[in-house]
Amino acid sequence: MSHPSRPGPAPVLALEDVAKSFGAVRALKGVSLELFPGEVHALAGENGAGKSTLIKTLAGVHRPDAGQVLLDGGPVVFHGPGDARDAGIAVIYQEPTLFPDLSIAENIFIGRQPRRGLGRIDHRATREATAALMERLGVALDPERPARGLSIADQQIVEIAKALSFDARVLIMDEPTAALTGSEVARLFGVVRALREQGAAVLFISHRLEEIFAICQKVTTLRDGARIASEPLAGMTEDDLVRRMVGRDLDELYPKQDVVPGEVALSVRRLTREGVFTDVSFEVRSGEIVGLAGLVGAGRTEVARAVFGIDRRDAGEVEVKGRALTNGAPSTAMAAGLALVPEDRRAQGLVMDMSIERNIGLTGLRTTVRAGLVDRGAERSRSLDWAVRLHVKYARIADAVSTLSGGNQQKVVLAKWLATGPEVLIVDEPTRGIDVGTKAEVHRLLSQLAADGVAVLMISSDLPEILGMADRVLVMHEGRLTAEIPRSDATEETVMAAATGRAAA
Amino acid sequence: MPESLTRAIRWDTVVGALLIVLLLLSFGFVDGFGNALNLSFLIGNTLPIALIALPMTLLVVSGEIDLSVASTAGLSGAVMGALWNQGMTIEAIIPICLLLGVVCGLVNGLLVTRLGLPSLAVTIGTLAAYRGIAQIVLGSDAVTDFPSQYLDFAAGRVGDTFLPQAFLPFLALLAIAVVTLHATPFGRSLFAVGANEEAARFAGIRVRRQKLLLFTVTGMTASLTGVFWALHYASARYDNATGLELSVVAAVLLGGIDFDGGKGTLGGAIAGVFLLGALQNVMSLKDVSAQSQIVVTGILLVLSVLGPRVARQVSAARAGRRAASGKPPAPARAPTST
Amino acid sequence: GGTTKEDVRKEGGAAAAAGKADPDAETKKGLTVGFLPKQVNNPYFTTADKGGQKALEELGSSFKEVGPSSGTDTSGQVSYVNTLTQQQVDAMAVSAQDPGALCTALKQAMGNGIKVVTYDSDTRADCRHAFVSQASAEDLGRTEVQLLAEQIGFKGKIAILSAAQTATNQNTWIEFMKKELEDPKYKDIELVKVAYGNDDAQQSFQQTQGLLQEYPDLKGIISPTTVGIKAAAQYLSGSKYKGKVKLTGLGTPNDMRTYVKNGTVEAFELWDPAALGDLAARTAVALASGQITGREGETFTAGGTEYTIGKDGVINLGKPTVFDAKNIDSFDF
Amino acid sequence: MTVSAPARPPLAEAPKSGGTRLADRVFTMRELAILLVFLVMLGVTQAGNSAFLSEQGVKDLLLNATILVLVAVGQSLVVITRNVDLSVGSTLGISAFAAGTWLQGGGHPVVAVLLAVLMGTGFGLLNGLLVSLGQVPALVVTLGTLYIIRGIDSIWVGSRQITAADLPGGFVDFGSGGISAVPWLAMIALGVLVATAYYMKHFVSGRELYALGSNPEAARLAGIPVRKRILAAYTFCGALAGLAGVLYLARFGNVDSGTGNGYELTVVSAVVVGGVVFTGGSGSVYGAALGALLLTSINSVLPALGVSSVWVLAINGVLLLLAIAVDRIVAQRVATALKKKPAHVELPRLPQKEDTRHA
Ligand SMILES: Nc1ncnc2c1ncn2[C@@H]1O[C@H](COP(=O)(O)OP(=O)(O)OP(=O)(O)O)[C@@H](O)[C@H]1O
Ligand SMILES: Nc1ncnc2c1ncn2[C@@H]1O[C@H](COP(=O)(O)OP(=O)(O)OP(=O)(O)O)[C@@H](O)[C@H]1O
Ligand SMILES: [Mg+2]
Ligand SMILES: [Mg+2]
Repeated sequence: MSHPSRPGPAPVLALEDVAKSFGAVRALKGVSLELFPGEVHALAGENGAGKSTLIKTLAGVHRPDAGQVLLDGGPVVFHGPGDARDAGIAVIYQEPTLFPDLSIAENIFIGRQPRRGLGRIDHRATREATAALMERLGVALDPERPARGLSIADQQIVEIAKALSFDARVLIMDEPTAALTGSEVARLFGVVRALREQGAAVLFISHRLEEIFAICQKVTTLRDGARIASEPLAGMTEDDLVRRMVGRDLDELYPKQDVVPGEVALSVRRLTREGVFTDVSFEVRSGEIVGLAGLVGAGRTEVARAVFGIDRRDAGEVEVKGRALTNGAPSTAMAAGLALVPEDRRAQGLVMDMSIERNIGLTGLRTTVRAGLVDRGAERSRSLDWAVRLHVKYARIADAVSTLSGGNQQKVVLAKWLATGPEVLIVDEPTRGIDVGTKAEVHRLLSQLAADGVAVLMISSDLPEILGMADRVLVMHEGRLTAEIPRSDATEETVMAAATGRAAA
Repeated sequence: MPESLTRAIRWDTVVGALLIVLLLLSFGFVDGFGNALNLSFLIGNTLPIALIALPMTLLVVSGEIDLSVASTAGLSGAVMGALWNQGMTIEAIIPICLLLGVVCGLVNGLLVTRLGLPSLAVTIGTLAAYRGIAQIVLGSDAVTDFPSQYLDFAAGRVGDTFLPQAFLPFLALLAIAVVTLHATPFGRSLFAVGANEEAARFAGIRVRRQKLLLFTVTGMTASLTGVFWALHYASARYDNATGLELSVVAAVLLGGIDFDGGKGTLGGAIAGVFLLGALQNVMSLKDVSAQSQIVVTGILLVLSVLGPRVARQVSAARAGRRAASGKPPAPARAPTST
Repeated sequence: GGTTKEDVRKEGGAAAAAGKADPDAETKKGLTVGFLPKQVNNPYFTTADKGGQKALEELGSSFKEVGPSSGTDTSGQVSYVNTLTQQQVDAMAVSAQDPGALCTALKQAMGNGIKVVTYDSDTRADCRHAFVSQASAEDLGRTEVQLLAEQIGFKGKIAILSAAQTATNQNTWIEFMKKELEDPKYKDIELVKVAYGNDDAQQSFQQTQGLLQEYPDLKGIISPTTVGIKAAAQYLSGSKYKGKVKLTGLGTPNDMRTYVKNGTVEAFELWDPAALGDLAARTAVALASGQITGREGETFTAGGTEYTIGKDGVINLGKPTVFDAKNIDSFDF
Repeated sequence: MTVSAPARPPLAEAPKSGGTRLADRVFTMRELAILLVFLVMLGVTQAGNSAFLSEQGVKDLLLNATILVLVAVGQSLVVITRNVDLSVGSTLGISAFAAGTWLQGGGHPVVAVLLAVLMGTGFGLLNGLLVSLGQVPALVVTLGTLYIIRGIDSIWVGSRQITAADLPGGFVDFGSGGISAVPWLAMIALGVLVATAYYMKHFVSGRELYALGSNPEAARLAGIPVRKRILAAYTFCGALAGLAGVLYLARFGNVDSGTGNGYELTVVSAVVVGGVVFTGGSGSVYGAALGALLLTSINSVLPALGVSSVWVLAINGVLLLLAIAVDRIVAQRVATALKKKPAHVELPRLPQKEDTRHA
């Protein structure tokens, strides 16, 4: 027993002096952690601090190099995720792990479907159980729909539903809210509270500190793979927490600089993509940061894709600095000075098996050229430059991006696009999964870019971020622009009203 | 995985090294291997595979495959024979054949990029279709009476050396292919396309156009190979080069090109081609039966994927041990404040 | 002004045979003769090559066999010609997959002093010294028509199931079959179709089915290929056409025994492949010993029979044997 | 309940209305497309040649398809797991010869069948072990075993062959016999097909094959025994190739060292035409079987229509392309239908934060 002195219930699940290395990278250096029933425990730390690695160790994905995992006080060895699951541990991983070809119901119950005679699957019961879970989460996803094509947020919902379906003793969630908007988060927290009251132990990771304070009782902070502290949250302030994570005081989170907008840089007129969004018109001026808000599935990402030319538009025009863009041609959009930081970094932003250097270099293949050949020197210095500016934490620039932590991967995506020196920058959930320290960094960077005359369109589900950074807020609801709110009038209430269609134009 | 990138690099050097070792051993210990005639035959017979392997490597790196190459070669040979029988001049026929190859490649490419069909399925279809058209075009004819200066070029050697005359143009093509794949923006973007097509599209790479281009070039190279084949063997028949696609695929796989796309080097692919060619030559000289040669080819293929895998596990284990030994003693547990 | 077929024709070809024959020269011993069949592991060629091996042992020379494992791997066959050249055999007996493709390699071999005999399937005449033909193409073609005509009473529709469309020997036989059919005694017989089964059991099967569906009143099928006739017989014996549609052609007694006994097939023919190999071996030795050079009109004795070299260096084995229920049990190949 | 949201329609009901049927259609429509192509083809041929669908004609069609259907069913399982088995042709050949040797020596036919299946199982197991334990690309490994098994087969068989004369008469008769137009062999294939399809839809391990083909990494995280499942798929595929081998022997009454040569491309074509996607996770065994039926029937249709053999290959290729293109277009239609239909059954009116707090 790790704490014979402590009264009260024993920890359900604990880590004792766990160490884990990947090659030369020491992701965990002797970390201990205890999870108690009826308690929501937060895990905080910068990007790359080792949070996900810790979780994967608890879940049996990684085997610790040293130290051990304790279940109900006794040491256990999980040979795979299946063992952890059988021990009553449910995990939501940082990146959604769905089966695109299977229905949502099957995704949730794969391997554990209700059976009827002779071990046959009871499809009807599976469907009904899924519908019940969706009801519990307050989301009306069709259980029979294949998971392919679900938005990141919907994927995350399915992951949550899957974890809930276990009725597990221990629920571990790695940034479950990163892609969710306020209302879904609220709904999720309701469910988590209920679980806690039923005696489950919950481990929760988020880079949104207010969420940690909203539902957690205890927090463990990690820095560079080492545990800094494990303490109750009661009485702590956000600044205390940040100091433990970062080791210093935090810069201002929304360092918005005031600028005088210049001329129109991006002009979108009557853009329509049938069945997805209709009649979307707006302008972004040089020096301006325009926020694009809306609920999950409102169509913001789709608009950005169509503007950039990933998807073909059915009607409407897009102009960058007065130059009309060809329909469905990202390369001409890039040539015109447009850049899009996509929302799904794994699928759209990065080539996971490629090095950091080459991933950043990918957008510059046409510019870092000498005599028709790739100029490797220029490519490397361009990549290094941006990796350093964005504080990407890596061992070698030639390492594959798949070895980076989630937040650092996100930084590589940003680097890749900022390196093109865009005149119009569209960022879709730019700080998803990025720690507070770096978030401030990214915000300052966006602010600086705007001050330098770049027109920025920022899509974000993080309402405070929109409110803190945008000069103007556009709001979408069910595929239409429903409001345009100047910075002075933008509040949580006005934006939410427009986003839910209550103040529909 | 970081290892998978280095794996490709390591494996192609392994194949290259194997090839050199095999050549050295054969020069030393296999009667009849080292003489100019045998070497010229070895190279000459391997050239068609090597030629097609060039664009095939690029195609596979970009995540696609073309199984119709042998049929395209056969078709271009058949058309060459038929037009020759019609009395056209050979100088006019060859460009027509190359053009035909372009069309064949274009058809594959359009079906894959416009309709979004899997290239494996499409090219299995065109494999049959092109061969069938060849059969319609030339029927049971075997055309053999091509002009001797062309035949001599395709079968002849440079002076008294072992180098076939056709080898020099091949080297030029090889150089072009290597530079294209490994040093131009186009080639570099192919790796991205193969590994993650969507991310490549988001990075402004014209995926469909690139693939179309690759299929077209593959078609053209295949028809060039068909022309070379007909001249080299002085025989144009509709079934020329049947089954060549499997040899190309096997050799390219052996060279460490990953069929999931995004990995591999041209050097490895070509080393793979010549390793298989040389091995078969040596085995024949050593009176190893055709059946046993098949087994050896198979074992080599299996080893080519298991080998790097085992090597990786060994090196990972070693790295793990290194990391473990370099670790400071576990720190005393930090006191928990609660 | 490029090069056309016409220009090439004017250049003319070169003759292969050179030197002078000495019919009385002693038969050399200790020679090595390499056999290169179209495909190793093919029962027909194995029987033939065994015949060659036996003859060579008798003559005090040695035998070796190399060859590709696929019957369509022309480039493989070319490299085996090269292999034999490298191994400096004294003579080689080749059954060519392609009349033209092997020429360069064979000429290289002849240039290195190796005698080249083709058997079963020829190359161009200038690429070898002599060709040992299994039977005269004319005999084969005509007798097959005669066999079938008798079985169907000189009346009704017939079809041919051949191998590949490019198979040279098949095509020659089919030409002679057509010539034979021009004879007025066949005026009631109509050749409706030539189908190609590509020497593949399944395809030959389906081609046979197709013939019967297209011509429900078909009376007979000639299949001048051992694979084709076997597949057609197997299909017929399992269908309602058994015994009603007559089948003949070229087959081996072992393959066809069941079908002759169960009444699917009345009679078919074939030369003795072992005898073919035997003659090829003896011709190769005679060439290597300088008894012949491959010129028309030269004669030599092999296994007690005297053979005369015909036009273009062709040597004929003799007439094929007809197999039927009465005699089939006395053959085993 | 934490939340009450009266504005929303009852969820349990919603899927049954539109969703179930739509999702089912996604899977059945692709097969329907192939079936349609197939029926049209038969219709046209029948119109051109009335003997085509006679009793003998139907029997021939079914017999021709049997062997390919069996191998394609096995192959589709492997392809669904995002792998491929190129060695099926070699396995078929060697199993057929093994069974033939046994029968030739006077063995019992039932034992011969078991022997062939066992042999196929063995080679399937070998492939499965190499692929799943080594975690190496299936394409390369099975191309390797294709050569290895083929080589072993040729060395073992040499120039020997087994002909109908060497086999018990009953065995050969069984190969072409049946109840009126339905051959015994086709019944065996149908039995295997239906059982496999039922298993794939209604058993957990069957669904897990789809899951791990759809996303191998997620399958691992979900605790699915990935290696075991892949091993099982390969073993089953090998076993069916073995069974197909012995049926081949019964059907054609003839095996030699070349039997099954080049069969892998035919099988792969059948599976692909049948709508089983090469990137794994989708498709059905019924589709694969239909693909096999379509492919073999093309070879019967053309001769029956009197099309010259010269044209057969080209038409074959074009039809193959047509079949995949039609399938693709249907699939795209379905995808568009899916996209038009939002993921959310109905966008819920989201309750205010206060509503959720009271939980
Ligand atoms: N598979 C891997 N191979 C190599 N290095 C890895 C691997 N997984 C994680 N790492 C490294 O381990 C360290 C910890 O990563 P981890 O994913 O646990 O961070 P994190 O705290 O979850 O960060 P984030 O908040 O960005 O998700 C990082 O330096 C990362 O690069
Ligand atoms: N690739 C896709 N294929 C099919 N449907 C999609 C795809 N991407 C998004 N959708 C669906 O389209 C609708 C609009 O999604 P979109 O991602 O544009 O919304 P959003 O406002 O950006 O929300 P989010 O916060 O999820 O990014 C959603 O219902 C989503 O499920
Ligand atoms: Mg993480
Ligand atoms: Mg979005």
